[in-house]
Amino acid sequence: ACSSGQGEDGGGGDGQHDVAVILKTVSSPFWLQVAGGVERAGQETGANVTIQGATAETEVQEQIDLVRSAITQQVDALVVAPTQADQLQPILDQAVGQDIPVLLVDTDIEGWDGKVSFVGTDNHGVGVTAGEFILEQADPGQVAVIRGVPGNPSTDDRVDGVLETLEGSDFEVVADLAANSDRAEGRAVMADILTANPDVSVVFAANDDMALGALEAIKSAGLAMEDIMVIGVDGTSDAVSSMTAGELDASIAQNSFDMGRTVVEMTVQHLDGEQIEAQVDTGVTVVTPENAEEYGSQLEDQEADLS
Amino acid sequence: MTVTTDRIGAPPPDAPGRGAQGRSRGLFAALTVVRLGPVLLLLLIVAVMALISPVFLSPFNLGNVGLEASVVAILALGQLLVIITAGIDLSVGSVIAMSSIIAALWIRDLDLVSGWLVIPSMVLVGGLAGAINGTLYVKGKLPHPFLPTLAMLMVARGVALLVSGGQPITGMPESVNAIGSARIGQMPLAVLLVAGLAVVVGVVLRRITWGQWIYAIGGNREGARRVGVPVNRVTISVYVFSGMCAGTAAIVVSGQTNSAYPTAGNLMELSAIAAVIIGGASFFGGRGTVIGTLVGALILGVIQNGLNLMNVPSSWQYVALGTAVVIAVELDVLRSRLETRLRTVRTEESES
Amino acid sequence: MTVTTDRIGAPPPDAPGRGAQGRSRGLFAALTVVRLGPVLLLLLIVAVMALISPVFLSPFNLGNVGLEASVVAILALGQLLVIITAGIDLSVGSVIAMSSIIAALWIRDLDLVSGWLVIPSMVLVGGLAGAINGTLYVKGKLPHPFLPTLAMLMVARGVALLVSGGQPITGMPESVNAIGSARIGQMPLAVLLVAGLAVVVGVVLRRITWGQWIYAIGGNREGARRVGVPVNRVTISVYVFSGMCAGTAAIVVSGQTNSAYPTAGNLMELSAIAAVIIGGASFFGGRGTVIGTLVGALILGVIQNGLNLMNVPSSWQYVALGTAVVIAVELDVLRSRLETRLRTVRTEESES
Amino acid sequence: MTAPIEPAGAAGGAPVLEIRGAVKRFGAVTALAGVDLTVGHRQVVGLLGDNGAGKSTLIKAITGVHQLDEGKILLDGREVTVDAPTTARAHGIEAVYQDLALFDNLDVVTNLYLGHELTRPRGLRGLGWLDRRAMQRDAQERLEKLQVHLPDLRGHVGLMSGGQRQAIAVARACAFASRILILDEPTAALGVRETRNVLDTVRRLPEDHDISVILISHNMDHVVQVCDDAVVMRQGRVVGTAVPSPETVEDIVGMIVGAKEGAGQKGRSA
Amino acid sequence: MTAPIEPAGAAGGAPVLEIRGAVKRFGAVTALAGVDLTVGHRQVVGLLGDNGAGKSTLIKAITGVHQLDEGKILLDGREVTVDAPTTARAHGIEAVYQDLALFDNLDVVTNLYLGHELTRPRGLRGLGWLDRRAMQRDAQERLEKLQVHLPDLRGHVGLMSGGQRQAIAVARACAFASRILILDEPTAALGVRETRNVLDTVRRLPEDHDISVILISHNMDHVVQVCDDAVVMRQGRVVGTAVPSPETVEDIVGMIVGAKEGAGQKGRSA
Ligand SMILES: Nc1ncnc2c1ncn2[C@@H]1O[C@H](COP(=O)(O)OP(=O)(O)OP(=O)(O)O)[C@@H](O)[C@H]1O
Ligand SMILES: Nc1ncnc2c1ncn2[C@@H]1O[C@H](COP(=O)(O)OP(=O)(O)OP(=O)(O)O)[C@@H](O)[C@H]1O
Ligand SMILES: [Mg+2]
Ligand SMILES: [Mg+2]
Repeated sequence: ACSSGQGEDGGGGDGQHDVAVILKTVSSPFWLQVAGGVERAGQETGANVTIQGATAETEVQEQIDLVRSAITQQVDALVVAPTQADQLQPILDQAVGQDIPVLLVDTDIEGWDGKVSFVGTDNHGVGVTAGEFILEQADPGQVAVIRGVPGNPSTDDRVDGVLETLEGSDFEVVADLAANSDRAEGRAVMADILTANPDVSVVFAANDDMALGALEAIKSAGLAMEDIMVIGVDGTSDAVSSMTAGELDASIAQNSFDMGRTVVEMTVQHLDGEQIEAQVDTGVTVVTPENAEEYGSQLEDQEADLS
Repeated sequence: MTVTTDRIGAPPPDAPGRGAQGRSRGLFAALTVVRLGPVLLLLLIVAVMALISPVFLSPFNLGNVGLEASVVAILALGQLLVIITAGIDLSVGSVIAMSSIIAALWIRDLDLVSGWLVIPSMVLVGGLAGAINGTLYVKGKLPHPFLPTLAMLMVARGVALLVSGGQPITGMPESVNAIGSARIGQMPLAVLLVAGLAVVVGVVLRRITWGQWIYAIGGNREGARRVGVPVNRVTISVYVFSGMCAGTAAIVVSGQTNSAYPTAGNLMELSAIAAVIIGGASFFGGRGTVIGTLVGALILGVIQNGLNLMNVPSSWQYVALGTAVVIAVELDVLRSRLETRLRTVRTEESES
Repeated sequence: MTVTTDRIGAPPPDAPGRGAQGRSRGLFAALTVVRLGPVLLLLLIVAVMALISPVFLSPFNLGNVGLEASVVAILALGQLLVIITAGIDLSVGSVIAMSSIIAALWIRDLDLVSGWLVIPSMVLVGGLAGAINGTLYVKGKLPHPFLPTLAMLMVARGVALLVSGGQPITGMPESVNAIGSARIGQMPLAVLLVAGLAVVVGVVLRRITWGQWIYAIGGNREGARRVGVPVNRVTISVYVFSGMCAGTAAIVVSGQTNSAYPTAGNLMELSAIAAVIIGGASFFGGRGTVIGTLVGALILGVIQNGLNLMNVPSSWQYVALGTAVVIAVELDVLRSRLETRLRTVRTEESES
Repeated sequence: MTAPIEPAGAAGGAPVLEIRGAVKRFGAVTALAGVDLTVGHRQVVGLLGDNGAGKSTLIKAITGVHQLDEGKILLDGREVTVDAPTTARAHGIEAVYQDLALFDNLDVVTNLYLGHELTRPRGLRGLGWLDRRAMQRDAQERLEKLQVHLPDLRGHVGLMSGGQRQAIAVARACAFASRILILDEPTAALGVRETRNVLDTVRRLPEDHDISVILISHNMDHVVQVCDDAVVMRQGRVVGTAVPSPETVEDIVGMIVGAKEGAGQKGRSA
Repeated sequence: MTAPIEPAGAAGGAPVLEIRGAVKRFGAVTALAGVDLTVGHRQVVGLLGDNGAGKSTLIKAITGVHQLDEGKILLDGREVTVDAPTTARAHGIEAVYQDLALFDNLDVVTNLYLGHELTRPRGLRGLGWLDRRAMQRDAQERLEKLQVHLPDLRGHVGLMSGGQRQAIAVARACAFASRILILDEPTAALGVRETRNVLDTVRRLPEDHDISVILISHNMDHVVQVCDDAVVMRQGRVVGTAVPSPETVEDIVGMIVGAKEGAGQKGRSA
């Protein structure tokens, strides 16, 4: 695939590769990290990278439209983080049909062989990691889990991973509620959980925002931070500072920066005719108060500035 | 003196004023252009987009625009009828999810060979949801359809999540996929579907008694009751129709994605309502046209597509889309004022 | 024969009917209870919740309910004024995000010691957004406030994302956190804030000329213009006030989460509007009360809290919340019919 | 309520419409406190009374807009339940309401035919194709009879003058009544000539189309000109009846304002 | 428009209000095609004409509801621009509109005082505390003068009878006019007694409160009873003036319906 030459964004003419990166959204810390990695790789490889995302993680239709307009612009390659795996497949098939190679990042479309490669960690694995962390670090007791937007596969998979890992253990899941990935709702839901189950000792939230909200609820209920273990996901800088302050107990980070960087590097390699792997697991990092400072310092310069 | 329809001071319809013939003809032309109404607005926006992005006018991209606007357009056509009766239907977005999921499950679990049955099923489920909306509002004597349709927004989403277990259902019959993605030449099938639906709605509104009743109810609900319009039945019917449109939109969405998923259609109700209002309908009922509604949906689609083509980042997209909507409607306000002005001037001309 | 206010056939206000004294007294009592109106409804729902969940009535949980309902209640009080003028303000949810982010940034970047300045800043930014809404609608002569406020919904969210770079800003001044989470006894400060705001809105609506004008505009906009009400100014003022309420809600949200984040307030406008409508206001304007609105917000809060206490899974929550809203409003419809019925019966009694 | 009230308007032909003991309460207001009324075949009955006497409420009960709390409605001697305007219309009753019930967003022709649309094929009600041309033609004729100036039959009624609006409402009711025509102050906003035409029409209708008319009016001249019988209400009750003529006008006015009370007179209650 | 039109209503005192060459077009409809009108000090001028003649449009131009396309408005000989109802009110002009402009969702007292609220402290307009008690007392008095029966002063106006509503609108305008009172068919829905009271009020107002009155009416009796001068409009033009008296009624009606044309007569145009 080569550029059509009619694009006005000047990519094709000077022999650069036009790579369109379409993330789920670019309005949350996690995706900004991915975007940071993408940008870095863009600078390093000299590819002409555009980053876009839907207005929210649930807007499948918007993402489809974005892919479609990338096809219209005849980009050289597409990197997509599918909001809903199966829903993106038809439009991605169209891209492949137009000889535009597609690489997936963060979320795989299982069983789809149109893709060149998939780079990421599966969210279920994140949940399993969190579950194992709980089994290791916490004293058996009552567990509460807080989901994201109901029906959002990423956050649901994380929670399911936790629930499966804890099954049959001494931990009893007493509350399983959704807080729409929102910090204030995380607080409200946690407040209600504490009322109904005052003995809850472990809280898993499907992202850091909700975990931080839950912390506020615990604080304002007058409970001691040490008595309740709170775990989030994503390893955002807010989560890191909270851990440094001794509040949050852990955040499972998906190495988002690496994800973004790796996928673009591989895309460029592919466009240059090199052989690349069909799947790369960028792994997870369990961030805890012990390694928080170190992890946090590398975050600083990784984030994209898209405005 | 028993003249009934003498237009006071107006010229005989055939003679365009006697005095300043030339100027009058210019006026006439200007008036004709201005009277294109919302279409004029759309042409303007398209022109701007074409200037900004060279690929915009490529047939393939125009097909894209049509495809992207089609879901909103279908919903908006249903919403139009509802809004003409001074109502609102907030549930359409969730109903897309519910009807596609239920139909998909039904087809899958019954292992029906004839997959096209999924099409009427979606429409049917949508219509059922609409019937519940309408009945709750009318028979339940709720003060405003906001309440039952907001409740349906929640319930339908809940049902979609429940029956699907939160999981998407992948694999749609060929027929559905064709509606969602196939093109005849560069013309997407979905656009033809919208066109067909628009013609039906247009005919009902303009040529059939039922449609006239819809306008009458929006203009004066109590009055309609007094002259014997079956107000309750007509009101329920528009919600049923809006639900059926949501079911139809579900077909397109499922076809575009080859699947049914429980978060489909999220917030689509806002776009649909916006399209109808941008198209000149009034929330207070009694006003609104099919052409306006289609233009409203296309304006949203064209702006969105243009922003995507220009790779505008999503936070800027919010700002740009919001601003563009206001500018577009503001232009239409100016246009219609100009129309009144031109008409008055023309009357004046022809009098002197 | 120049009696002006003789209530035809009505009893003198002091004597509760002469005939069947006992029955009449019973009627009187029933009427008094039924007239509690929306409050009666709330009491009913609270009773049901208390039966289902033993912890529901604990003071701490009631504090939670208050805290959770407070954001919606604040938005709803602003929305109430807008809806009384037959308008709508869709932007409040996004304005929460924009005003909290801008204020937080301003305070952080100017490195101001006196952190409490963030409080007026948020209110100010919210008021500004409202002023833009109102001015666009009134001066821009847009056909309906749906359009400018929908545009603001998008623009404010975009601005929040842009200026924050998508990142939350953690760490709020003590004063803000106090408003969001502190309690006096079990009574959250935020609830007191709501109470204060409610009193202000109530006084304005019932006791001040300006408030009467708001009702007048909703009842008959053109009529209000004719009798010399400054319609434009009053209309703009309600949007400014609604924006300021969004700014105030931003304080509570920021205090609750000790942060400002660009996705805050998402979809809150729907809850706020729902609270107002559940509380008996009319989308067609001219009707609505503060008590009703507070009850509306509390009904939503209580149901949500109850579902959480019972650990109802989220898909069921959608279904349950939707159903509960319809049942609640349906009950109110029945209640108000009963009220009319009782009053008629009482008139009848007193005549015989 | 025990005072003897003579049946009003018993003269002129068999009764087409009878109301017996009609009571209607709106919360604390009793708009009708036991009204009896009889309208004979081909009769024009004037319904008179002060503002707030209950005239409009009574006719709204007849047309099914309101439901009576107590009392009966008899058509041709048979008791009927008029629970909705459609029922009344099915019985051949049409009305011009005081608040007109026009559709401001629709044009004149549509307003005239709403609920009685001419369609092709004729039978189909809601689903038929509108036969606009036929309606337009017919509308033109009817309006010419009333001699109303309308700027444009396709103009929206919302922009018309007060009299133009009223004329449209009157033309509409006159066109479709087949048994009873009810006119609630039909000439209040009409000009001199239009009023004359409407009164002419009312006078001719009973003979020409075999229908009865109830006319509410505050104008004694009009009542004397067209009514066979006058029924006077006050505060929800019938306080008297009279055959209107230049001689009885004085008496009737007396009954209306309460200075003098007629046949079924009764003191003020409450 | 070149036909000689004599200034109407030039009698009785110095002119308070003069309209010169008023033209108002609504799209293709010309509602006013060059109207001149003069209202003298303490004069009651009757504005007559067929339905759709342009009467309401003319008075709406005076009260600032509509803006004239051409023509001038002079108050006490000085040209003024009345670009909004507030301006007219500031000049002491109050009106009862044909469509009343009441607030159905508000009670009687509020309707009476809207835009003229009594507040404490008095000066503050929008921000003052409503002095409900004072308004209630005052309202009671005013309504008693018109002798209207209202079921409850705290009842919503939307539920009142047609005549009750009109009486409220009339009471309102009469209370606040300080220079010119405009009444557009103020007695159309009123009962016999209420009409008498309104006409009495109109007759007394000029002397008692030093104001002028424009009265639109289709009722010749009323015009003869209270008007000093009558101006007849037809199709957007003034077609004649006359001093109304039992003798001239015939002529005036002739001008209205077009059978006979008066002073400033002119053939039908286009
Ligand atoms: N829907 C309603 N709710 C409450 N009160 C009502 C309602 N309709 C009418 N009323 C009251 O009932 C009484 C009778 O009203 P109605 O309209 O029948 O009078 P009317 O005789 O037609 O008077 P008018 O000559 O002024 O038209 C009035 O006092 C009126 O305020
Ligand atoms: N806003 C408007 N838009 C268009 N046409 C209008 C408008 N207002 C009035 N007209 C037209 O202007 C003409 C004059 O109307 P106007 O209301 O002044 O009549 P009028 O003399 O008051 O009649 P009536 O005695 O019936 O009240 C009518 O033909 C009417 O249809
Ligand atoms: Mg009446
Ligand atoms: Mg008029």
